[in-house]
Amino acid sequence: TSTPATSPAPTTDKPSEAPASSPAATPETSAPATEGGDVPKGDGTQTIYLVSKGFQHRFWQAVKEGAEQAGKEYNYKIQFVGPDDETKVTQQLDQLKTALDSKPAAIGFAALDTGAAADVLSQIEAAKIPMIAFDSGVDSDLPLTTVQTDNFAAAQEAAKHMAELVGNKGTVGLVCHDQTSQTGKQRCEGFQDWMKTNAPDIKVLAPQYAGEVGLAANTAKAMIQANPDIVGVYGSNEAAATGAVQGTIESGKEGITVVGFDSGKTQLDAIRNGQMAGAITQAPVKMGYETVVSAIKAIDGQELPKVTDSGFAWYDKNNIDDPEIAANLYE
Amino acid sequence: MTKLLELRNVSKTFPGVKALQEVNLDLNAGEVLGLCGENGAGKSTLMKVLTGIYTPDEGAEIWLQGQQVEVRDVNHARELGLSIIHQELNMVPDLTVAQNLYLGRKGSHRGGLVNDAKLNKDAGDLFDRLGMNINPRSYIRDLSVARQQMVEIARALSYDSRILVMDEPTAALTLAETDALFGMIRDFITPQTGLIYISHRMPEIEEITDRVSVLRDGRYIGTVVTKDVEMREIISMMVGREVSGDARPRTKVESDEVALRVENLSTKKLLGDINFEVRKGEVLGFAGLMGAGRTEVARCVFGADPRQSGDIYVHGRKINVRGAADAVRAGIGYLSEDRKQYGILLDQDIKANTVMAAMRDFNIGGFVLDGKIRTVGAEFSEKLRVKTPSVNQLLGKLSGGNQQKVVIAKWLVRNCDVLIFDEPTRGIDVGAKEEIYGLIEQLSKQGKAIVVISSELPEVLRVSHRIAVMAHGHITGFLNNEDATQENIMELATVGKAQLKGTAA
Amino acid sequence: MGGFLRSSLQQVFVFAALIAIYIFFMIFAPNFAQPNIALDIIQQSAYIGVMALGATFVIATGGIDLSSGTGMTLVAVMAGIFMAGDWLNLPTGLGIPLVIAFGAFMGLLNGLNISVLGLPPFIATLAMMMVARGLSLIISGASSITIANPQYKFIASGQIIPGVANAILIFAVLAVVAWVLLNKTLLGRYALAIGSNEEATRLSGVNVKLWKTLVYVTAGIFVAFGAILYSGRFGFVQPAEGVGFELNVIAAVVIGGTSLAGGRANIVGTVVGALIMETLKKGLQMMGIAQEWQLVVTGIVVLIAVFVDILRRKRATAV
Amino acid sequence: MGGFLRSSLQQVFVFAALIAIYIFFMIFAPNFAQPNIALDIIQQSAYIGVMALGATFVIATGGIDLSSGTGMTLVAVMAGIFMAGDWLNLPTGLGIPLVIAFGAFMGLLNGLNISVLGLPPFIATLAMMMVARGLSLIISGASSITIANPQYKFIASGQIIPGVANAILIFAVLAVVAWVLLNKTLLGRYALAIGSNEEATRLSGVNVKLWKTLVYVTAGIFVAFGAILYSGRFGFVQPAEGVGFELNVIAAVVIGGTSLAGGRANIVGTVVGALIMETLKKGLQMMGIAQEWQLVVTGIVVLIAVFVDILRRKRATAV
Ligand SMILES: Nc1ncnc2c1ncn2[C@@H]1O[C@H](COP(=O)(O)OP(=O)(O)OP(=O)(O)O)[C@@H](O)[C@H]1O
Ligand SMILES: Nc1ncnc2c1ncn2[C@@H]1O[C@H](COP(=O)(O)OP(=O)(O)OP(=O)(O)O)[C@@H](O)[C@H]1O
Ligand SMILES: [Mg+2]
Ligand SMILES: [Mg+2]
Repeated sequence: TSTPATSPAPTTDKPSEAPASSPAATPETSAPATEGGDVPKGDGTQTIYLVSKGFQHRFWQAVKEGAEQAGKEYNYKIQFVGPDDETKVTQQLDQLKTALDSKPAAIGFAALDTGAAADVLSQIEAAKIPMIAFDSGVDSDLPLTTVQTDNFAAAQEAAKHMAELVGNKGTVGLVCHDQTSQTGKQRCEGFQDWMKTNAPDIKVLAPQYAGEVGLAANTAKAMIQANPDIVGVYGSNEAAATGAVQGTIESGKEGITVVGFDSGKTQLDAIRNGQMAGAITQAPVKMGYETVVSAIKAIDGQELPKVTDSGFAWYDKNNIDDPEIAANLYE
Repeated sequence: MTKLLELRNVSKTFPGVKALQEVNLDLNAGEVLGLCGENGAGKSTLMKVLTGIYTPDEGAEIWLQGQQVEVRDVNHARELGLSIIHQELNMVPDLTVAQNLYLGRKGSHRGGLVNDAKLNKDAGDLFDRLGMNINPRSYIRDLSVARQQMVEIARALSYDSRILVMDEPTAALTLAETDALFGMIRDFITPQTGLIYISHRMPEIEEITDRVSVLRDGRYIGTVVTKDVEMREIISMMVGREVSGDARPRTKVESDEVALRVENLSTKKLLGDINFEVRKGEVLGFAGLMGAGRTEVARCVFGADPRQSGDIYVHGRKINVRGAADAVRAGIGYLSEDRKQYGILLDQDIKANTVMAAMRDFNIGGFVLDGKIRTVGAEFSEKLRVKTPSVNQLLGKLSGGNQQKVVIAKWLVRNCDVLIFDEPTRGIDVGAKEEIYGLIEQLSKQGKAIVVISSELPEVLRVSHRIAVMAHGHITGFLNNEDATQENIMELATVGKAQLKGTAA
Repeated sequence: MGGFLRSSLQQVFVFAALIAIYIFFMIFAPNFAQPNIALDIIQQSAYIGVMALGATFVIATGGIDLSSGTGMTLVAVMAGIFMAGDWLNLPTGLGIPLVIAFGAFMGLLNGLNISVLGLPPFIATLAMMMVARGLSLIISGASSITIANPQYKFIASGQIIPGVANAILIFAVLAVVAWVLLNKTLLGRYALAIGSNEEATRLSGVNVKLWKTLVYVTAGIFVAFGAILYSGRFGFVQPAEGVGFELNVIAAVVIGGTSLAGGRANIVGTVVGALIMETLKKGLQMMGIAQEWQLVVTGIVVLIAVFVDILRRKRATAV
Repeated sequence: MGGFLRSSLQQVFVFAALIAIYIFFMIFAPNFAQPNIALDIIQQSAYIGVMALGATFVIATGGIDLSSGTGMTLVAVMAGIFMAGDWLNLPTGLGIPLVIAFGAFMGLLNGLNISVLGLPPFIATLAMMMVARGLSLIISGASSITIANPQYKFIASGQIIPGVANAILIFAVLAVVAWVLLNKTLLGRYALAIGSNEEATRLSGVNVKLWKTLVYVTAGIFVAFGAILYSGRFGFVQPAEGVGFELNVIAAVVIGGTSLAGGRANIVGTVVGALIMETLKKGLQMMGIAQEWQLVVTGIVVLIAVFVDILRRKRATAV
């Protein structure tokens, strides 16, 4: 495994028509964060508390790894928690509250829902604990910086590749991993949005939601069976994408293009052997690392940029083994 | 004079069973009417029709004091002045005695609020009035069947009804309580009221009833005035043949070999220093008043309840009984007095219940021998004359007495060396009773050691070679059958606590 | 209230487990030994606890309610519809009664399905669970709803007593209400009777269908209170949440000593059951135990707590 | 096998609901009326169905198993450990028996907790559910595991009969096995007796503790088969999955007419119950119904199916 601190940010092939709302995630904005030796070392007693959006999926484990790496490097204790799944807002807020109760040196927070968090956030503010947002934005002035992937733009990127691969026509189905969370929505809407504006000849079916492989496979299969003219299926996270591949195989129909998101061994295998055309990856390890580094800087009282992009990238059979891609893939 | 109650042309059909066919019945004001019939004759069903629990088939009529009524449900029946003590206990085990007494009763609450202190006081007053000694605060689940039955009786009497039905109220009671009950019945009867009394105990019928109506196979046979006939005649109306019974056992104990020996048995709660033995082929009767501890002895020996001290020997070998499975393996069978709770599987069929204790003989390598089960089930149903359309009938759909026969069959099929029968003829009709006595005799001839616990003294005298009498958790004496009379048994059964202590000291 | 105390003391067993767990964390979890942590625990367990109070009645009848989790979310979504201002902007004085009525209505549907149609409670409430989940998503357009109305938020998160969130008071008051309902009214009496022996209860002349329905209505009302506490804490509803909460609710009841077979129920136990679960969650997190280990530890502690409870209960009756 | 047919016919009621639902979709869901869709439905319901077969025994005793969902995941993770090659690379001939033994072991723990410690099944299996979930995550390091072993995948997704996934055959065979176990062996007989009246069964000299334990072991073995079908379909396990599956499993059993009160059970019904749920899912999806509405429709259809079942059963016994 490589250290994210030294690995370059994934290339961000950002489409020009990205909505203004999504913060510009160019490599330049993220560059300063990882540079320089101006990150002071801790004394090993202080804790940085990360409240993420989950802990059970490999993605979050990778974020945790990155965070722990930075913690080790700069001598901070890292505590990492997250709710059971991305609908459990209350559970997350309870965890955030408990994080606050433990009086950490800084808090990193990936809000499932910003609106809901307002109360606890103001308590954090009152306790004068510096806070860093990661993964998705926290809609408030409180976070000193946001370390994030632009999911909307990433999904647009997936759509763009899908359109190219299917020759800009035909029916495309979406298996989205979650209907209500910010990430889930952005990864679906970004895809739909791009198709609508750029590929008028592609018919996008109403998205179906499935966060588990089995369900995703059944869903993809049913979609293909009900729509014999389908040419492509998009899965919005590891489970949805893996399921989409399996559903396609089981449907027995040839020539369906599957585009996915995130990584994982089965997905990587599927890309290598051509069952999946390609996928978008984020940089979870880097995200964790940057979050902790930003937190340490905040503890130190340094100024931070508004947004720290952890980036995303399209990968397929051709670039899957490129070092800067491989660093962000996990099995 | 108009009748207090008339039932005309009542029929009731269950799937596969015609329980009642065109039955008529009438009750005069101021009388106790006995209702007799074999197990499954339809007595309980008729009473359930009367009290609105079953809807009869088309054409049935119920007349109350010359007015035709249609009984809609339990509450309506109660409004009409009809109440019933069911054959099966209908108590809510997790509520207290007082709470049960006033459950679902008008005036038991004020605006939805219940006042347990008041319920307890009212219940206490009621028990005092009826001369019963029951703690209103006890949970029903902690009471013996007999005590639960007393609570049922108190509840029925407290309704101020015009017509009261008692479906085998004394099945769980001993002589003393039965006498007390008769006192209450006499108090209940006024020129405005009437009572229908169902029992399989003919002496009671003779003592308490004015007239007796008889059912057989769901049909009305006739009504007689009690004092004008001999009980024999009623019995032959019931069973359609003569039943003659002896008063004493016909067999003698041949062997000296002790099959079951119990030494120094005692429990925390009640029992102290119980010692007895039963020889091969011997029937040892246990007599005593309600709560004397006979059931507790049986349950301890069988491993159903924990004992504090005491050793149990079967055929001279000490056995380690920690649970019922150990006892059964050692060759002890126990027929419980509370069949609904401890005896039967209500939603399983007759054949499954019949072989439940003997499954080791009905499987090969874990595979169940259904053919054999059916054959044996049918064989024993026939032997014990269980009234049923087939052995596939669920136990819940049998009449009470027939359920009891199936439980007996269960232990006969298991073929134990030592059998403990706790109230074996509870709810069983006279004909069948005689059959069961015959069976017990037969079993003792085969060399089985048998303990019979019974609250009916004539029964104890009829079957036992020897009789152990209990009071307050102690055995107060043994009597040989030849020496035993109802009087000297009662004498031993009523030994006071103080005397007991005196003899023990 | 002597009865209340007596019954509480009988429950001292599970309570002992709670105390033991609490003391353990006071010693081993940094920053745990503060009064505000205790208050947090009560506040955070309040919505599950309140729903568990209602579920105690259902379980007393021998029934089960799987719809409390998603049903709570649906009620909260309706609160959003009534009071968030995007659809309606009712004053809380009107909105709250409507929300409670809606909870009662869901309970009524469950009750009718069970007592009139004769459906098994598991099926009837499972169906309601699915329907409620679907409706939450449909009505909210699958977006979270913010109920900014400060009055609404005050109900759960305001502090009539400084330092003590109202949610805690409401939980306490509802616990007393539930205790009285269970022990001092016909509703509780009949619920227990039905759970103990439904047939005997019917033959006693109790209108079993009616009272069973009322029990589910009661549970629905408690679910509505749960929804108010849940959504009022953050002024926020996430329409996909609530799945799986029903198991937490039932677990609180069962840990508290109420038997799923019906006939016996214990309100104090239910409260303690809810607190045990939340204390474990908070304490293990503050100890810094990895989250996957928290699951394992919670499972084992629940086993032990209930086992000890059973043991001591046995010993108590044996004496 | 005459008994099998007879018992199936008695079950024709739920079966009628399945047929009705199926015909409805044949008419209204585009492309539904193809044999491969029917096969898909059976294949996709296989893992839930197989676990439901085992759960039928547990429910027959009046118990409940909440650990089947995450327990299945844990077993699947263990399959990964044994056969994925990252940890161990056992041949399937050794790995599969180990996996099944592991399922049996989980069942044994449940069984001992329930029958020896006397814990309520709800609590014992809830604890197991939590522990299994935690262990799945810990053992797998919270990563999905790929079991690329083609032999392993062949078990579930190969086709001994061309066009028919093995999962379907396995489901069928296990259904027959379960039917025989329930109706023709001591295990089934005692399970029903315990569910019917545990005390009376004990007093008949049956070693209730032993047989109850064996029932949970049996359920564990069926969970292991479910895990093999589930993970073998994709050769892939996600350690966070399985939460909530237990409700689907229990629902299949209850829809099939087995009473949660115990004492009665029906294997054919369980199979039909699992198929009904999956047919609804597939059909509604192929009709293109929005997913939130699918939930609502599924809830209502389940209600109706069970209600009709009850009605017809009543009528059948009334005649
Ligand atoms: N719910 C039921 N379903 C089917 N058959 C029934 C049902 N209840 C009673 N029976 C049948 O009706 C007949 C009459 O039963 P009933 O209980 O009235 O007899 P009984 O005269 O009270 O007998 P016992 O003296 O044994 O109590 C019996 O053959 C019994 O099997
Ligand atoms: N006054 C009483 N109130 C409540 N329970 C009592 C009373 N007297 C005795 N008991 C209980 O009755 C039980 C002993 O009765 P047991 O069933 O062994 O007696 P029995 O001789 O078989 O009488 P029966 O079965 O006719 O009641 C004990 O558990 C004892 O606690
Ligand atoms: Mg009768
Ligand atoms: Mg007795």
